[in-house]
Amino acid sequence: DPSKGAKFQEKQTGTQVDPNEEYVMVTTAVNMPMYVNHDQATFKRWGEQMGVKTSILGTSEWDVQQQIQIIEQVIGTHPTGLLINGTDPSIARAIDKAVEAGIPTVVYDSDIPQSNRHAFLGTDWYEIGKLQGEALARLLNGKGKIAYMGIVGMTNMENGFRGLLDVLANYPDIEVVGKYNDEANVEKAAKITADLINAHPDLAALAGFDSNSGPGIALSIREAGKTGKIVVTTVDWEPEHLKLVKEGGINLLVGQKRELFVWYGAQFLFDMVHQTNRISGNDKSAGITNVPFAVNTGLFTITSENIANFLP
Amino acid sequence: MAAARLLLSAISKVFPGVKALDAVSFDLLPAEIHALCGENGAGKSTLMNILSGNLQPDEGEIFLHGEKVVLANPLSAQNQGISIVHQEKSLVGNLSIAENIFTENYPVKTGGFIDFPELYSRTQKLLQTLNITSLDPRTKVESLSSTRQQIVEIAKALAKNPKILILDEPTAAMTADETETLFRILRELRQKGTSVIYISHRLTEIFEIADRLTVLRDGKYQGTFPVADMTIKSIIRLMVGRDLEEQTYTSQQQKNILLSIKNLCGHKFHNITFELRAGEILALAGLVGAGRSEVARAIMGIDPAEKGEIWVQGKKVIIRNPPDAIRYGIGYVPENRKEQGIFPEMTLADNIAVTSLSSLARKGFIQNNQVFSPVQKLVEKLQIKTPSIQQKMINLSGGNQQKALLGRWLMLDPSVLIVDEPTQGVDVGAKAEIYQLLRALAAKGTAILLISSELPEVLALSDRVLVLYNGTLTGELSREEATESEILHYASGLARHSP
Amino acid sequence: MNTPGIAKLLQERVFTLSLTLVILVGVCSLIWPDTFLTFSNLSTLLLNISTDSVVVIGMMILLISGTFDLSVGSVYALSGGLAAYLAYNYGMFTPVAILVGLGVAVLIGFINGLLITKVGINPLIQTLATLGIVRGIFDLMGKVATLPEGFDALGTSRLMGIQTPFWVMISLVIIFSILVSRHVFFRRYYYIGGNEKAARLSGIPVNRLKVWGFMLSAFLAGVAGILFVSRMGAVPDTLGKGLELKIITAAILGGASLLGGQGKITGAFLGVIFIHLISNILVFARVSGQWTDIIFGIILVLAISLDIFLKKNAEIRLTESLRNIYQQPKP
Amino acid sequence: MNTPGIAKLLQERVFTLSLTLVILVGVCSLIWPDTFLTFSNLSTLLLNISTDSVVVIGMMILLISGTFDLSVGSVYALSGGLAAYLAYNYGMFTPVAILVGLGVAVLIGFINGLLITKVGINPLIQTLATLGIVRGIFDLMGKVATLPEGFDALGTSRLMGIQTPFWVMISLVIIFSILVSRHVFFRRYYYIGGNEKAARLSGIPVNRLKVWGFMLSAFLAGVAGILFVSRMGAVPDTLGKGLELKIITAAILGGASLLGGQGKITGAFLGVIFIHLISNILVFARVSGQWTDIIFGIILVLAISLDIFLKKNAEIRLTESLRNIYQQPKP
Ligand SMILES: Nc1ncnc2c1ncn2[C@@H]1O[C@H](COP(=O)(O)OP(=O)(O)OP(=O)(O)O)[C@@H](O)[C@H]1O
Ligand SMILES: Nc1ncnc2c1ncn2[C@@H]1O[C@H](COP(=O)(O)OP(=O)(O)OP(=O)(O)O)[C@@H](O)[C@H]1O
Ligand SMILES: [Mg+2]
Ligand SMILES: [Mg+2]
Repeated sequence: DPSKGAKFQEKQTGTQVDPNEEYVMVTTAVNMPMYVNHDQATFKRWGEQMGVKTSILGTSEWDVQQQIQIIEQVIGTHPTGLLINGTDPSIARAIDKAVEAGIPTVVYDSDIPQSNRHAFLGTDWYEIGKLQGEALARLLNGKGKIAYMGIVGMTNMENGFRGLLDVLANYPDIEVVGKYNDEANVEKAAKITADLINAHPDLAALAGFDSNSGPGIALSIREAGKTGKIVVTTVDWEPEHLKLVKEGGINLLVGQKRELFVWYGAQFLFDMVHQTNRISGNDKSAGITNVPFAVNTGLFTITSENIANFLP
Repeated sequence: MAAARLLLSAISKVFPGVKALDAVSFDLLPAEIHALCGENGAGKSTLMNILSGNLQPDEGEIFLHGEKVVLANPLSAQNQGISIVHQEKSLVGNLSIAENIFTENYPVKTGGFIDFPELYSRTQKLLQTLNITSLDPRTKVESLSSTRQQIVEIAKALAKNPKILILDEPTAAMTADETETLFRILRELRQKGTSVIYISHRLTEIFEIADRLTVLRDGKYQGTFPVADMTIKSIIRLMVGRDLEEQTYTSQQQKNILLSIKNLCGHKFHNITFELRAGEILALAGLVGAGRSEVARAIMGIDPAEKGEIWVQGKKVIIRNPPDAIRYGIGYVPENRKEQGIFPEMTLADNIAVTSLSSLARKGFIQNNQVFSPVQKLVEKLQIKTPSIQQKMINLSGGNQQKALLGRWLMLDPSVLIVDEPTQGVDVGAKAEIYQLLRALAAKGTAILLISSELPEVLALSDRVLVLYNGTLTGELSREEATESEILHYASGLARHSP
Repeated sequence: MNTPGIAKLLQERVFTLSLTLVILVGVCSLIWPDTFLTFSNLSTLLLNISTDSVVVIGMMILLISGTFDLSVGSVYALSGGLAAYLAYNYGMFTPVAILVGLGVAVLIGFINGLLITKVGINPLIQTLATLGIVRGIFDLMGKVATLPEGFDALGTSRLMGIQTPFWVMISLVIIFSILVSRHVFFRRYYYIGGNEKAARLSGIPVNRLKVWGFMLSAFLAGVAGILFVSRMGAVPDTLGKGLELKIITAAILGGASLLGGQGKITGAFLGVIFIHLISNILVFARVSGQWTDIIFGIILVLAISLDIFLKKNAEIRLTESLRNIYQQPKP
Repeated sequence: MNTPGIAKLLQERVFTLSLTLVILVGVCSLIWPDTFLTFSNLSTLLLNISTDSVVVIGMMILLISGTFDLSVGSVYALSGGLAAYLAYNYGMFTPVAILVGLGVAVLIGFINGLLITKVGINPLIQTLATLGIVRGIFDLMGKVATLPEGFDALGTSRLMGIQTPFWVMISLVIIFSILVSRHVFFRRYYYIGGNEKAARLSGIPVNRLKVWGFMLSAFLAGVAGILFVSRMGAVPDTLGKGLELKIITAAILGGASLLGGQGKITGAFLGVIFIHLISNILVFARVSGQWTDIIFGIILVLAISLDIFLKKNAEIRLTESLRNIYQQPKP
């Protein structure tokens, strides 16, 4: 029965926890280290601390259609709450189905504004691009040839690209030679970088937008003996990225505070279920969601100056 | 009598729906050529497949030199000195002649590298013994004619220096010349002590080459006899269980011209001109490779002609592809059954119905029973031996497959039928039936263009004979004029002569 | 005794696969008695397979004729994306936008077919190139996040509690399984796959039929893409990525062969169900993300081995029972 | 006149592909005289094709024998990842770690081969399942960001200014193109691919050779994976994803056929070069973003059409010159 998922209506305010409460994270590309080491690790840690069950569902490929199907299928199994990775605007309908079924549903990472999700926590990819653009302009003193790469065609990435280009548009001496699709593949990123270095011996900088862009870019720059001569900015802060910053292969990393949006996202679900903060006598019938509507967890940058704090 | 080199005792083999062999025994002496006879589907190939390790018998035992052996796979049969030329082609087109012949026993240098010079010189020698000197051992097999390919198959078997050599219809695609060479080699082998099992539907060959013969009928052993004690008639009686009727010839030729070819030129033929009348059986004779099949392919629009005209029933037509030809009422039974003819994994019914799907269908839809009843009738009429019309084509014996191909066109009833080597691999009984069928078709008014390398067949069937040499017509003979020597004379490209 | 009958049945992939599916569903409904075999779960599952099932029909026909199409995923995306784009950005009347989307799909199929049959480009290379080209065009096109109402209805309206895509799928599967098994036009694809040369000599217009096959496959991919887009009310960026391999796998599971000449539409449909059912079960079993692929792969191999085992056994039993029949003394 | 000689040559994929490549390089070095035909561009191009070229050798052998392996990308990842993992986390002596990595690859190939030949699972399904399973295992394994020194050297040391992976590739390509064209063991794969039934009847141990083929293919994928990891100095998570399709495409470009019996190692190598060269040129031509895929696809189709055109022309000329020879009066 659908009301089972809507326990939060009957539950008394307080922290009395039922160990059978199950919180489910539905994502995609489930094996991506960034997701495993930050999102999934945090989610599990949260579950253990709260004494509730956590499950993680998703395919290993980046497959939005499959994510939609998993959301639709998991609704029928009546989880206590759903924590959904906002991979693509088109998952909105599936989210709405979950909300309709009375399941507290929180979106993390990227927002799905068209949906009726209860809450969103995450960052704005446009900002990620802007931060990289500003750093590049600074490091290049406003002039030089730049190329950038990521997963071409993906909404997140395209937003990031836009942020980058909007900043660079202010610097007439910066020439953007192209946008490249590395398909989140190191070999591809390395190949593109090598070709770029040969086609443009005066290439000044590269910007990367997926986890694998940075390592691939750094590899080819190193092999061309141009480490330090070409400026590299990119995203994520896996051990590999940190090592490269330390060695000088990468100048700047833009990081998301993934731990924060997952932890608090899960906590939001919990708080909805347990009515931790009640606004009215009956929030449900008053049409009130008693957690924040949207939270921007913010970004941070890693450079050679603060790298020491991130290394073990 | 010497002790048997090989003894098969009470071998049985069942396939789904068919008892292919029923307690068959067989013995082979050293240095003899032993013919194996039987109708299509009698179980000859099955028996040889068991002997060459390709199939396992359900019952029965095999003794070599008096010792019981188990031939678990082709390799173990080879190791026992048994080597076979299968009825089905077993060559790889993309490899050279030399590599096809020596696949299992390449001459190698240290480290397993192929000694190509040695490979080619061995091949050259082997081909020489087979009277073929014009072929480069490096030639890819796919560029050879089917006759030449057959010779390569035989060379492949000989290359292993077998003690027992099995030839399953080696001459089906051969003409007199090659057959003669083959027989010479077989005699030499016999001299050297090799035993040969020889399967052929050309019974005259058996009298020419074999010492003894064994007959199978419906998978059952009918006896073994010295050839000297037998006649063609007596063999047929054993094979078929009755005597065959003598066939008589009457021309059914009518006046009206159904097909007229004018100055047709193609890749391998030039200025071909002839007319084909209703009810006529016109033979296109010639040596293998003369380009007869090419002419047929051009008429069918498979490889459209470069120049020339085709007239059907008095109208000039352009034929770009086989559907065009079929629309104009022309049908074609191709020469290479396995490659161009059958759909091996489909049922017999499907194989027969293929040309007449649209006419069998009602509003485009086809019910099985719509197909089954006419097919069933045809299968009975053609006496195709099969447990069911839903049997897979590949499981039919070669001769029965050939009958099914003819049946495919009988269903459609075209006004012109081109048959290219229509009795390849067909047994005497069935051959007679096919002749009867072709004559009956002619009697109905169908015009038949017969391409055949078997001169007796040409002489038995045709009202008129055209002879092709190297792509050009060199002679036209009426039924009365046509004799084997006359046809051969034109076919070898000699100038016209007055008899 | 009826052994030969059952044994013969067991040789049919469609039958063994159904058997395997029934066993799977049976076991699962014992494990999750409250949630698995419910209307809700089954209807969701059927809704989820609807797009794949539509695409697999065309692929099966191509596979029967001995070829395949790697560009279905891109065509699926472009058709759906384009129709939505036209309806949204240019306010084009929904049916027209859909027709344009489908027309483009058919055109792509036509180009594929033409280059493969007339120029003679290898189908793998050709359809792979098309995959890239069409995906590139899709990526260039602006994405749509809201659809006009009429468009929406196509994917979201319900009949007897189940959404339209399911009904479209079920109709197409039934129609095409009848057509492919009974209609002359489609029967010819079996001949082409069985022996292309012989088919040509028997008067079957092989090239023309192949071109039609590619057009049909692209058309059905387009239909599926439009259905999915209208169901989601938005166009995902990665729409249809990787679809080709999933579809070909389903078809081969369902009895097709890369060599051609084999397979049935119902088999392909069961293949799709099989793949989706396993992932559905993995959701129920809460197999955690990282284990999904491993467990899926193992189940796949086990299921196919079971299938082969059933078949082989059937063959042996069939031969044996026939042998017994023969060995009975005849009257 | 030498027309038949040239015409015959033009029928060889290896020759036409080389010709196409030479034309491409020639044109490009005219357009970008300063940057294109430089040591730096060529040597990095060759370095970047090294892993693909090693993998394609095994795939080509499988394709010649009439089958293929979709799991190479995962095996590539697992081999490289495992060797690095063992060397880093357990301080295993580098050569031993590498041997273990390769051993696991060979084992996977063995299992693939066994299930395909003995149980009779369709190679597409089996190797797709393996792809998933092996990828899953790779993903479960911890990733390594730093390699021990010796391990590093394998991929980064240089000889005559070019890094080791290039030399490994070039040696393997030469060795295997000699082996495949001259060695008894490998020549038999052509026979199997050309006519499997006949190969069996000729006593060629078809199954055993196929199993060896899968083992070899997995082994070479492992070698390539280890080379890349040591070159990179780390194990990226998407290592080898999508590799299988790229490799099969390269092999088919290089003259292989999914039906088997055709192809040469040099052809496969040229196929890999071709694919990488085109993307190299696209970067020089400043084709970027979504256009890359589109232009790449179009060039692919054009190049293959050119190749087919050259071949057909050659056939016609061949036939004509033969006819002339025949029509000369014989002495
Ligand atoms: N693999 C098989 N499966 C089922 N039936 C088979 C199989 N092989 C042969 N048969 C059947 O066994 C019988 C004997 O076939 P076989 O090929 O031995 O005949 P044959 O004497 O060689 O005939 P032909 O002269 O036409 O070559 C035939 O009825 C055939 O249909
Ligand atoms: N690999 C091949 N591809 C296409 N056609 C082939 C191939 N091999 C043989 N052929 C054709 O098949 C025909 C059979 O060869 P053959 O030498 O018997 O010529 P033919 O003129 O048809 O002979 P026949 O006079 O016996 O009909 C040849 O004409 C040849 O062109
Ligand atoms: Mg036979
Ligand atoms: Mg001929």
